[in-house]
Amino acid sequence: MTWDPTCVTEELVVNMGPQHPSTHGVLRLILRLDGERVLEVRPDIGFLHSSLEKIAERLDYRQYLPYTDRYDYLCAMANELAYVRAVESLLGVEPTPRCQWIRVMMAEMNRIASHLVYYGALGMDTGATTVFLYCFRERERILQLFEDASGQRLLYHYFRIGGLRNDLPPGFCEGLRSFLDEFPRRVAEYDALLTRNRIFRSRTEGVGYLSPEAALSYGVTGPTLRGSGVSYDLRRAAPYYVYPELEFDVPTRPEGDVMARHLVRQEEMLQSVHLLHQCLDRLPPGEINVKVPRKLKPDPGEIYVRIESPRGELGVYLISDGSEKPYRLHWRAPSFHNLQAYPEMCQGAYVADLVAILGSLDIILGDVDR
Amino acid sequence: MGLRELEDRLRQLPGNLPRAPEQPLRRWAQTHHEGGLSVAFINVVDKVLDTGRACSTWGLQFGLACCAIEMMAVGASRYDLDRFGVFFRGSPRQADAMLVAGTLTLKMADVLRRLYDQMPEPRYVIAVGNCAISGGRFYHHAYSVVRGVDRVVPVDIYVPGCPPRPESFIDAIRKLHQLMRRESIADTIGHGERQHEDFFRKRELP
Amino acid sequence: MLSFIANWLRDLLTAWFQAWHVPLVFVDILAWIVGGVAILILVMVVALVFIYLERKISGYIQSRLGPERVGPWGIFQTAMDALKLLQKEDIVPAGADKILHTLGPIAFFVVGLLGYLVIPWEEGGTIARMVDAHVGVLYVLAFGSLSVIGILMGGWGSNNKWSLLGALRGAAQMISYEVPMLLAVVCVVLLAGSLSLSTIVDQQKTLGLLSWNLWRPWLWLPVILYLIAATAEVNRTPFDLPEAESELVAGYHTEYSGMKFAFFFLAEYGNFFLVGLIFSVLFLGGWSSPFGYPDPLRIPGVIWLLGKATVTVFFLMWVRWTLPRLRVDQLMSLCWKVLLPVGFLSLLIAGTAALYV
Amino acid sequence: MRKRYGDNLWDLLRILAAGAWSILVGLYITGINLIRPGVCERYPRRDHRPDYQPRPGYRGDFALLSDPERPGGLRCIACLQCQNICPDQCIHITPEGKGKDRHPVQFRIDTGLCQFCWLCVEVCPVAAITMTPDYETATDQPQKLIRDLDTLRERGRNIPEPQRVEPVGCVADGGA
Repeated sequence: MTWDPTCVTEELVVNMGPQHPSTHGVLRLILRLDGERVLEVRPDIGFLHSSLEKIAERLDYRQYLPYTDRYDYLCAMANELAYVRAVESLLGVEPTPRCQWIRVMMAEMNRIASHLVYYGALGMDTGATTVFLYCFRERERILQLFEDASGQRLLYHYFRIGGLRNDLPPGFCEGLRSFLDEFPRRVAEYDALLTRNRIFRSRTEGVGYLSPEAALSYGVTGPTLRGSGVSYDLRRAAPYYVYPELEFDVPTRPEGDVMARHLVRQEEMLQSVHLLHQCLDRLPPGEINVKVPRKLKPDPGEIYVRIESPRGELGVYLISDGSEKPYRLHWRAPSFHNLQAYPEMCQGAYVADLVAILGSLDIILGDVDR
Repeated sequence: MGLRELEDRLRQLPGNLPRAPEQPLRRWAQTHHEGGLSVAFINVVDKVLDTGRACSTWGLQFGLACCAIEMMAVGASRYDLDRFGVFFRGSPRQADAMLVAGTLTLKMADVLRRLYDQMPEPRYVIAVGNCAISGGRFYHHAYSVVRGVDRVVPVDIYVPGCPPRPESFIDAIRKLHQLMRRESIADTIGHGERQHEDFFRKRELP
Repeated sequence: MLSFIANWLRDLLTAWFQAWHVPLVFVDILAWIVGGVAILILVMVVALVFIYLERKISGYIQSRLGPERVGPWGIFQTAMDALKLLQKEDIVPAGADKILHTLGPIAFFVVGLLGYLVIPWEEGGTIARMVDAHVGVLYVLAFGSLSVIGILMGGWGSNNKWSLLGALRGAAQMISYEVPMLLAVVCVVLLAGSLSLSTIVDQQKTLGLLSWNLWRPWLWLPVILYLIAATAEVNRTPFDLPEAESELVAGYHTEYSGMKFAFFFLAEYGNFFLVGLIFSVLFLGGWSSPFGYPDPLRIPGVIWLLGKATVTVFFLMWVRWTLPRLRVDQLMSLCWKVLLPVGFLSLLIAGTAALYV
Repeated sequence: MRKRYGDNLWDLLRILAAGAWSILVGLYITGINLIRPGVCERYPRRDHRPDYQPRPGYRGDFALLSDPERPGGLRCIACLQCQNICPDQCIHITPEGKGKDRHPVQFRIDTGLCQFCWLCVEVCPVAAITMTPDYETATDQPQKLIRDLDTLRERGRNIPEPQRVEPVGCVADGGA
C-alpha cells in the first residue's frame, strides 16, 4: 500500500457538555482533538449562573442565609459557616463555645459527605460504577444525621447569625459515633477496591500534572493544591473557631497528579473522622445562641472572611453600608479558581484522562458560576 | 437582548404553541369499522403498550444543580430507582423521561429545549424541585434564571421541594407511571409535538 | 433431548415427504430453517434474561435490589423494556447516512446470531454440523471478528462525533484482541488436534469434571488469555471503551433510539452469552455432565451447557461491576505488549504439552 | 521521567502480579457486598422498614395550627411577619379584623416557589405556622402546588402541638 498524499488527518472539534454524564453539572468543554489526543481544552462556564451575589443586595442579612446553601450545594454547611462568620464579624458578635464546636463538627461532617461524592464520582468517571454507590451508601448515614439536626437532607439552613437553628437532637452523638467507628473500615474497603486497583492506578498516576508553582499562580487551593505538594490548609494557616485546639494532619502529596489529589482527599476523610472524634469528646455544654438584635444593621465597613471548604479557600467579601441589606457580597469560589488550572493540566492528555482530571478537581458548577 | 425579550422568546418556543389534538388511529377505527370491535382492540393494545411504558421509564441524566445530587442519591443504594425500571442514560435518544433537576438559567434554556427535541416520542418531563417548577427562590430576585421549565418544554409532573426528598422523587415517578397508564396510543401516535394544556385535560391524576 | 426432538421431527418430516413424493432435500432445508428460528428465539430470550440478571446482580453487588416491581422479583422487567423500545420513535439524525445507520444494528445482530450455529448443544446436536466438523473454531472466530463491522457502520453512519470516536475505538480494540483470543483458542486446538467444537467437547467428557481442559496446567494461560480477550471482544468493563458512558456519552450507539438501540443491546448480550458458551465448550466440557459420561443424573446436555455458560457469564458480570475502565493507549499496550507475548508463550507450552503429555 | 510499564521484564512481571492481586481483592470486596444485606428502603412498601419516614423535624409541606377559641379557628393572628420575612415572597395573607380578632381570611403559600427555609416558622410569634413531614406532594398541575387556607387548616388539624425540635443537647460526658 502506498501513501496517499491526498489523505490528510483532520482535527476534530468536539463539544463536551453542557449535558454530559461526567462534566459534573453543566460545564461545557470545547475540545480540539487529534484522534484520542487532546490538543486544546476551553471550558465555557456560566450555565448555572443564578445571580447569587446580586440577590444578596436585595435581601437582608438573615434572609440571604438560606441562599448560601444553594451556592455550593455539596457543602452547604461550609458556605453557611463562611457567611455567618462574615456577618458576625461585621456585627461584632462572638458565638458561644458550644455553638463553635457544633459548627466545626457540622463543617467536618459535611467535608466527609462532600468528599464521598467526589470519591464516587471519580470512580464513576473512570468506569468503576460500584464505588459510586458504596460512597453514596455511606453518605446517606451522614445525611440522615443532618436531617435529624436541621430538618433537611441537602440544603440545611442550620446555622443562624449568632447561633444555630437548634441544639443537637437526642441520639445525634450516638449516631455519629457509630458512623465514625464504622467509616474507616469502609474507607479501607474503597481503598482496596478503587485506589489500589492496578487499572485505576494506571489511569491516574502521572495524569493531569500540576506543578506547585502553576497551582499557586492560578490561585488553586484546597486538596488540589495539597496534591501538588503545597501544604496550605486554612484550618492550619489561618485557624478559626476551635481548630487551634484540635489536632490533625494536613495531608500533602508531592506528585501533583490525579492520584495525588485522590489520596489527599481520601486521607482528609480519615482526618475529618479524627477531628470529629475529638469534637465529640470535648463538646462543651451550654447555650448555643447569642442575642442579636432583631434588625441586623452592621456598622458601615467591609470584611473578608475565609474558611477551608472541601474544595479549598472559600471566602466571603462583604461590604456593609449600615443598612439592613449588604451593599455588596462576593464569594471567593474555590472551584472557579481550580477550574482555571484545568486546561494546563490537560496538556497532552487523552479524552479519557480529561474526565478523570475533571473528576479529581472536584468542581461544583454552582460554585463556579454562582 | 433584555430579560423581557428573552423570556418572551422562550415563551413562544414550540412547546407552548397550541395544536389540535390528533387521534388518527382512533378516528380511523371509528370511521372505518363502525367503532365496536376495533375500538375494543385498540383499548387492549393501549393497555399492553401503556404497561410497557409505565414499567420501563429510562431517565435522561439531566442534573443542573442541587437537585441533581438528590437525583444521584435516589439512584443509589438506599432508594434505588432501578426497582421501578428507571435507570439513567446519558444520551437523550434512549431516554423516555427527562428529569430536570435544578436551576435552569437563560444560558442553559435552549440546551434544555434541544435535548428535549432530541428525545424520541413518547417523551415525558418531570420538573424536580422548585427551581425547575417556577424558578423558586430565584423567581423574584434573579436576573438570569428561567422562571420554570414549563416555559421551555411541556412538563408532566411537578415535584415541589428544595430539594425534594428522594421519596417524593419516587412518588413523582409513580405518579408519572399513573399518567402513562391513562394514555392511549391513539393520543400519542401521530403527534409530532404534544400540546400540554390539551394533554392535561385529557388525562389527570385522580 | 435436543437431538431427540430433532430426530423425531426429521423422521416425521421424512415420512410425510416420502408419502407426498417431495424431494428429501427440502427436509434438510426445513430443518435448517427451524434450527435458525430456534436460535433466533433462544438468543432473544437469553439476551433478555441476561440483561435482567445483569441488573439484578449489579443491584446486589451495589447493595441495592435491582428491578423488583414488574412481576415477581421483577422478572418481566426486560420484557417490558423491549415492549417500550418497540413503541419508541425511531430517529435518524439529520446528516446521518441513512443506510448505514439502519444496517449497523442489523449487521451487529445477525453476525452475533451466526456464531450460535456451530455450538454443540449436546451430543451430535449442532445446527451447522458439517461446518463444525471441519472448521467450527475458525467459523466462530471469523464471525466474532465480523461484529466490528456493525459497530463501525453504526458509529460512522450516525454523523455524531462521539459515535465516531466510539466506533473507531471499537474497531481498533476488537481487531487487536482477535489476536490473543486466536492464540488462546489455538492452544486448545493444538491439544485436541481438531477444529471441531464437538470433538473438543468429546475429548473432555470421559471422566466428567476431572477431564475438563480447565484443570490442565498447560492450558491455564490460555484460560486467562481467553477470558481477557473475550471481555474485550464483547466490549465490557474494563474494556468498554467503545461505549464508555462517562467519556463518550453512549459511544457508538449514542444516536440510536427505539428498536435499533434494542438490537444493539440484545446483540451485545447475545455475543456476551456466546462468549460464555464458547468458554464452556473449550474449557468446561461443553454439554458433558461434570459427573462422568454417560450422565448419571440423566440431565440433558443442553442444560449443562447453559448452566456452565451462565456461570462464566456471572463471573464476567462480577468483574464488570468491580473494575474501572482502561484507557485507549493502555488497552493497546496491554494487548500488544502483554497478551501477545503471553499468547506465544502459552502456544509454546501447549505445543510442548501436546508433544510430551 | 516516569517509568513506563514494560521497560524491563522483571518489573513487568511484578506489576502484572500485583495488578492481578489487586483485581482479586476488588472481586473479593464486591463479592462480600453481594452477600451482605442491602440497605435499600423499598419506599412505597410501608411495611418493610417503618423508620423510612422522614425525621420529625423534616421541613415538608405547610400547615396552620388550629385554635378553636379564636376567630377563623386558627392560631394565626395575621401579623404578616412570615409574609415579610419570606425571601421567596411565596406567602400571601389577607387579614381581617382588628386587635385580638385579627385573623387571616386568605392564606396562600405557593409550595412551588418556597425554598423550605423555615424562616417563617421561626419568626411566627404565636407558633401558628409549621411544616409537616409530608412529602408526597408531586402533582401534574402547577396550580395544585398553591396551598390555600382550607388546605392548610385541614393539614394542621391533626397536629396538636407546634413541631419544634426540642433543644435537648448532648454534651461531651453526659449525653454522648
